[in-house]
Amino acid sequence: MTKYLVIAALAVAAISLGLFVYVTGAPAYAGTDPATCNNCHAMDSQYENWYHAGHAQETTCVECHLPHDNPISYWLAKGKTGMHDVYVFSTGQTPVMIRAKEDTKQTIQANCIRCHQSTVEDVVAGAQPFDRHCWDCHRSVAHGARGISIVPYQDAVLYPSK
Amino acid sequence: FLKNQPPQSRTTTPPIVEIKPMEPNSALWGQNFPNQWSTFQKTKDNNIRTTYGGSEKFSHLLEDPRQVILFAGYPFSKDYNEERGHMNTLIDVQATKRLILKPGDPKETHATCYSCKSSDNPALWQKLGLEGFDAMTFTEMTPNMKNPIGCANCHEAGTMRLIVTNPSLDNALKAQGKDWHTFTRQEMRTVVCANCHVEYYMVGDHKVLTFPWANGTRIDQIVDYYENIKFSDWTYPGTNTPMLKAQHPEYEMYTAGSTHYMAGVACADCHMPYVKDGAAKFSSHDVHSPLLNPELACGQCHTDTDYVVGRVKEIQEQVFNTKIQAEDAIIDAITAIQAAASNPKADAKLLDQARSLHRKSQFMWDFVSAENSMGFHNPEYILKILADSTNMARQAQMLASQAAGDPKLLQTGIYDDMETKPAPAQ
Amino acid sequence: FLKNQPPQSRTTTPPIVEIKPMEPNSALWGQNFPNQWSTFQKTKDNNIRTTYGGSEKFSHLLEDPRQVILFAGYPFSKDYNEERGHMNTLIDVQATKRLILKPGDPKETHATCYSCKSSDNPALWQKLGLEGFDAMTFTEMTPNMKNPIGCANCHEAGTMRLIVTNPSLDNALKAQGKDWHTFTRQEMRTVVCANCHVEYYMVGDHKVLTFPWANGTRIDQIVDYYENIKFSDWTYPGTNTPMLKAQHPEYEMYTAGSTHYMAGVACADCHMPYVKDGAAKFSSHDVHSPLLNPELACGQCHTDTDYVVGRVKEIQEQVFNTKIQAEDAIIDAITAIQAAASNPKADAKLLDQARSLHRKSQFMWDFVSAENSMGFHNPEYILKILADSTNMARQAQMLASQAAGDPKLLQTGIYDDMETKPAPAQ
Ligand code: HEC
Ligand code: HEC
Ligand code: HEC
Ligand code: HEC
Ligand code: HEC
Ligand code: HEC
Ligand code: HEC
Ligand code: HEC
Ligand code: HEC
Ligand code: HEC
Ligand code: HEC
Ligand code: HEC
Ligand code: HEC
Ligand code: HEC
Ligand SMILES: [Ca+2]
Ligand SMILES: [Ca+2]
Repeated sequence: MTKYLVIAALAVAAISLGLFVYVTGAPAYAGTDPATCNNCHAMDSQYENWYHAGHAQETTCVECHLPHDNPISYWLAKGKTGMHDVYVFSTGQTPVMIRAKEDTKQTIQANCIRCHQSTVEDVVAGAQPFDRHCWDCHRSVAHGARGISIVPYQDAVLYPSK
Repeated sequence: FLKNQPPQSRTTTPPIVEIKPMEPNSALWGQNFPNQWSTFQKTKDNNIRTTYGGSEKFSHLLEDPRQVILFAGYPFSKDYNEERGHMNTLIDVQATKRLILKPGDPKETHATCYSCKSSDNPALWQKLGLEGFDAMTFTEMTPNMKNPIGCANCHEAGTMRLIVTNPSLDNALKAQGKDWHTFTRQEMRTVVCANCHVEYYMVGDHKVLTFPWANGTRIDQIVDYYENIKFSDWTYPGTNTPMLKAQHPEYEMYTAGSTHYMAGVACADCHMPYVKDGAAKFSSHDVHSPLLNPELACGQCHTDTDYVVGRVKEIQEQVFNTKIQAEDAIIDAITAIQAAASNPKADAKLLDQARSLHRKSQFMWDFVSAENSMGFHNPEYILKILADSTNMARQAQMLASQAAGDPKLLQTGIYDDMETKPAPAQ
Repeated sequence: FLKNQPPQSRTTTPPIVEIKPMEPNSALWGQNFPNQWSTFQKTKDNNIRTTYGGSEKFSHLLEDPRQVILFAGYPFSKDYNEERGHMNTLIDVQATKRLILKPGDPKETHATCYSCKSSDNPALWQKLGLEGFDAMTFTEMTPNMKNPIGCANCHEAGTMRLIVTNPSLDNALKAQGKDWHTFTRQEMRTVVCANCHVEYYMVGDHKVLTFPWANGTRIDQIVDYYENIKFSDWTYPGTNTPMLKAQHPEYEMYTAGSTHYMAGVACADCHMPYVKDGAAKFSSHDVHSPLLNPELACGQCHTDTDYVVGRVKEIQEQVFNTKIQAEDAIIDAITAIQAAASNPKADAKLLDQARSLHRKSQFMWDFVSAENSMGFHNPEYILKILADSTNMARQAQMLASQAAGDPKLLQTGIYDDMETKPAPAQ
């Protein structure tokens, strides 16, 4: 049973990957260059804020937003989210406020810990699960101030004042 | 497909039609800026109500009959409604029963009441001057009032920059040694609202519109200001208290060290959030309660919109309850002072002290009640004002009882004990 | 960057020494966890003062002599100091003049006062049971008190998970139908403080430590609780009011819908921020005012630390001023009730109503005053409580005057008029 599921999953992955590459017509999307994400102005503010936050030097979008435990899940996720983004965008369904989905948050959290293990393992370890997001506290670490920003994210163009 | 995206439209260029300075007709401006114009027009028909605000024109007097008592002897006891969107200004100002239009009546309403209601004003102020405008009666001015609020109330034609259009605001800032021309863009996103959303009074026979800001815009500074010039709006029946009426002090309240103001947030950030039209982004000119579109109004800064909206609910409930307590205390005080005043043997000096506390206490309550965010604009400041107001009202009642030497005047909970609650005056 | 990190101190594996359950000696735990132990020891010598808090043991009675009047007839009028770090508990509890150690004195202090002062307690509670522990006198218990607060008050040996160690907290949660074993890790980062930073009272001759939470932990629910069981801590001299004393209700205040609590922030986030030893992070166990290290305590969540610290200043000032006003009102009321009570002709029923308002009003004020953040933990809630407290105090004074039929009892500003302010009682 599970065998078929795996095959099915791989099939889906293959198709979606293919579709993704085809639709966007940009092999660039197979890459990791943040500028590629920013081709899409839906990603403007995240790009802007990432660019000015602490991680820009060291860390690309996919370092946080795609799983890095093994290549399969990496490419599966890249195909899935990539397809999703392109679909939503090109069909004009871009939501009022873009928010990270729950599984996205899990992916991100895993990546925070992946890179910062030596820093956080003592506090993440413990008899009870570590049940909060790193960015509950590090609210400005990835995309500029979070929950406390005094500059609306989405209008770097119209609203450069602060 | 990324290539065939609509180009990022720069809303400020190029103008299709030339707009002459202070053009009253917003539709003309609208040809250059269709997005702003179409959203602006929505302010006409909004009618959704929120718990304490929103755009439905309900009566505050029916909602809370205590206010009929508190405004007794003043037109606000006849008619006082929830405010609506910017395009309803003329309809609403002309419909209110607060107007006194009988020609020759010494109290006849002046054109001053049109000051914040029409885009025709900037041109008229230039032509007639502030005093000339206000000297006219309401009825005389009516024919000139062809447009409700419009672009010309906030923008400079051509550059489209935000400007101070109300001469009274210009004067009030000057009185504080400030010059709005030096303000930053972010500051103007708040100051432009101060053209209207402020406490005001009228000076002299010509009823010249003036903001009481010479000492500053904090509540104690405004109270001092009125004390020094011994101004009063009306005399309270039976108590003979010289009263003060407060009006929509959103600007004074918000800028008094509120969380958001201190954090550099402007009125327009919450009430005119940026919205997308395809690729274009522009400020929504459909100005109304942010609780009707919190994802846009708050979501740009707060990732958890439900959390912050929940906070608003808690803050407003707490302020509402405290406000009602202040009203009950003031009504108790009024009843006591009336009794003492009708007692010939009452000590005049103590009675005057009671009146002076009644005056201050009710103005401070009104400063919160007439403010339209039910506390959200500055919760801590507002709760402190209500605490002081209630404390003063209780002391006013004590003084009245001392003046009359009669402890029976110390009865409390008078409003709750009323069999039938008062209806709006005729 | 990631490679050349200093070696990591692994707190989880492997323990250098085995810690037996409820081990009172923190130094032993410290061998496994040197970082936590070394920061914990700093709580001994902290002595920096902040505007309203900090770690200097100043006298609240000298700072604000009004409290000498408010606590008249109760040990708190003799000695009431600012609290210090966790390692000073035994020194401070044994030094306070509030203790009554005369053997056989019916009021002799019980061991209950040690409940929140020592890491020896968990073992003792297990051995003696809660009632057995509290039944002993303070003097009898003293020889068992070898350690101040320590690891065993918050942690389970071995797993190091946060646990409820105080049986009274366990009971109080059960009374609300809650089981702390089901709480999440983030919840425990707040609940663990509730082992001690809570309002409490003592039940029966054995003085059993109890938290008044059966109806809930909001102020009105706690007031109801005490009303129903007609509990009182002492009787106020001259007024004969059955009084209630409030104690450090940090937990109740903070969790009553405060901004931070609603946002999922825990006590430990601000009071035990992570600090780094090389690259490794651990929780600072040097628990004190976050205003002494705001960069760590607030800085990760609030990018603009100066802004938030400035807000604290404003919030605390406003709460402080409002608190003093409540004290003045209560003192005025007390004076009036005393006069009325000494008047044989006074109406007993009205007088009792006055007393009941005095009782509530002062408890509500004390709930704010005994809370240690000077309002910051929950500004709006706290200002509302003070508004109610002042309102009640004024009404208490009015009732006293009505009872005595004497308006002269309505004098206000009595404390300010005092020539010499009261000094701490002997
Ligand atoms: C074709 C335009 C486009 C490109 C290119 C694009 N995005 Fe997006 N992205 C979108 C849109 C539209 C959404 C909103 C989807 C939604 O909320 O359902 C979105 C949502 C997201 C989200 C939040 C929703 C979620 O999945 O949790 C993340 C994270 C994200 N994108 C990351 C990226 C990264 C990383 C890249 C580059 C590898 C990228 N995007 C490239 C358009 C794009
Ligand atoms: C690909 C590896 C990687 C990932 C994934 C990553 N980081 Fe980092 N992080 C780094 C590096 C490298 C630095 C040092 C950058 C610098 O100091 O300029 C850094 C710096 C930081 C800092 C200190 C500097 C600052 O900006 O405040 C914090 C805090 C931090 N990261 C938290 C996080 C959190 C939270 C996440 C997940 C949301 C995360 N990191 C994800 C590699 C990573
Ligand atoms: C250091 C880790 C890190 C990097 C690098 C990073 N992100 Fe994120 N991303 C996050 C975190 C954390 C969130 C916030 C999730 C939340 O708040 O719920 C987030 C959220 C988002 C969202 C959801 C919308 C929002 O703003 O919450 C989008 C879209 C997004 N990121 C896109 C990008 C793009 C595009 C890049 C590269 C330019 C990028 N991210 C780089 C960690 C990162
Ligand atoms: C941080 C966001 C925020 C800022 C900044 C702000 N407001 Fe508000 N405003 C609100 C909220 C929330 C309400 C409550 C709406 C309700 O109760 O439905 C409100 C209510 C109002 C109302 C009544 C709206 C109604 O529903 O009737 C007016 C008028 C108003 N604000 C004007 C202003 C002015 C003028 C300024 C600047 C001096 C300002 N606001 C700044 C959020 C804000
Ligand atoms: C020219 C005067 C003037 C200016 C300038 C002005 N307002 Fe108003 N505003 C009014 C009047 C008058 C009303 C009430 C209209 C009515 O009820 O007929 C009003 C109503 C409102 C309402 C209530 C709308 C509703 O649906 O309940 C909000 C919110 C508001 N204004 C916010 C603002 C903000 C924010 C600014 C600045 C960006 C601003 N106003 C600038 C005069 C003005
Ligand atoms: C300094 C500007 C200003 C002046 C002068 C002014 N108003 Fe207003 N008016 C406002 C604002 C702002 C609102 C919306 C906020 C509110 O209703 O509290 C408003 C709302 C109103 C409303 C609708 C809500 C209600 O109260 O029923 C009426 C009617 C009204 N005004 C009548 C008048 C009259 C009559 C006068 C003269 C006595 C007057 N206004 C003078 C600014 C002003
Ligand atoms: C109540 C005040 C007010 C009125 C009336 C008003 N505006 Fe605005 N307008 C603003 C504010 C505030 C901004 C934001 C300016 C900034 O961010 O610098 C703005 C911005 C704009 C912009 C700049 C682009 C954008 O959307 O941010 C344009 C164009 C504009 N308004 C056109 C108009 C037109 C056309 C009208 C009449 C239909 C109008 N405005 C009426 C307050 C007003
Ligand atoms: C332009 C940015 C911005 C906008 C828009 C904004 N806020 Fe805030 N908000 C802030 C900042 C900055 C703070 C200060 C607290 C902090 O530093 O985290 C804050 C704090 C708050 C708080 C906590 C303070 C308190 O009293 O509990 C609440 C609640 C809140 N905002 C609600 C709202 C609501 C509701 C809206 C929309 C009507 C809104 N905010 C719009 C930036 C913003
Ligand atoms: C959002 C941050 C924050 C949270 C969460 C918080 N506090 Fe505080 N706490 C403060 C600040 C700020 C002060 C004021 C310190 C001062 O005045 O010097 C304070 C003061 C105190 C004090 C007095 C400290 C002194 O200087 O004497 C105690 C005790 C205390 N808090 C305990 C708690 C407890 C117990 C909890 C959880 C129930 C808690 N706090 C939650 C920020 C916080
Ligand atoms: C076992 C009882 C107990 C527990 C558990 C406890 N405290 Fe305390 N705490 C005290 C006592 C007692 C004092 C006063 C010590 C003194 O003054 O001698 C105190 C003092 C403090 C102070 C004031 C320190 C200073 O320097 O002024 C702070 C802040 C504080 N505690 C916060 C917390 C926080 C946060 C927690 C939970 C993480 C906590 N406490 C858990 C009993 C406890
Ligand atoms: C439920 C836990 C608890 C109990 C029971 C308790 N305390 Fe405390 N005690 C605390 C906490 C928490 C603090 C620190 C906060 C404060 O001082 O308000 C403290 C502080 C103190 C202090 C130092 C500050 C001051 O007030 O001078 C003394 C002394 C003290 N307690 C004595 C006593 C005495 C005597 C008793 C018995 C009547 C007692 N405690 C019972 C928790 C408790
Ligand atoms: C309760 C708040 C909180 C949470 C949750 C939290 N951190 Fe931190 N973190 C801090 C504080 C405070 C510091 C500052 C320590 C210092 O500088 O001494 C810090 C420091 C760091 C640093 C070092 C930054 C530097 O400047 O070198 C990194 C990296 C980091 N955290 C990553 C994470 C990761 C990854 C997570 C999630 C597993 C996380 N944090 C969760 C509060 C938090
Ligand atoms: C006042 C309560 C309190 C006391 C006393 C206390 N701790 Fe903790 N400790 C905490 C809290 C809260 C945490 C954070 C737990 C979490 O995040 O799940 C913690 C976390 C820890 C951790 C996990 C790693 C870390 O730093 O987050 C260790 C190890 C630890 N404490 C050791 C000790 C030792 C050793 C002592 C005695 C010297 C001690 N603790 C005393 C409250 C306390
Ligand atoms: C774990 C994260 C976290 C920590 C630590 C934290 N805060 Fe906050 N703070 C928040 C959140 C979330 C809000 C709610 C508003 C928002 O969403 O930005 C907030 C709001 C505030 C506000 C605005 C509310 C108001 O009443 O004005 C102030 C001020 C504030 N915090 C001060 C502090 C101070 C001072 C400290 C340190 C003693 C602190 N905070 C620690 C997360 C935190
Ligand atoms: Ca309205
Ligand atoms: Ca202290």
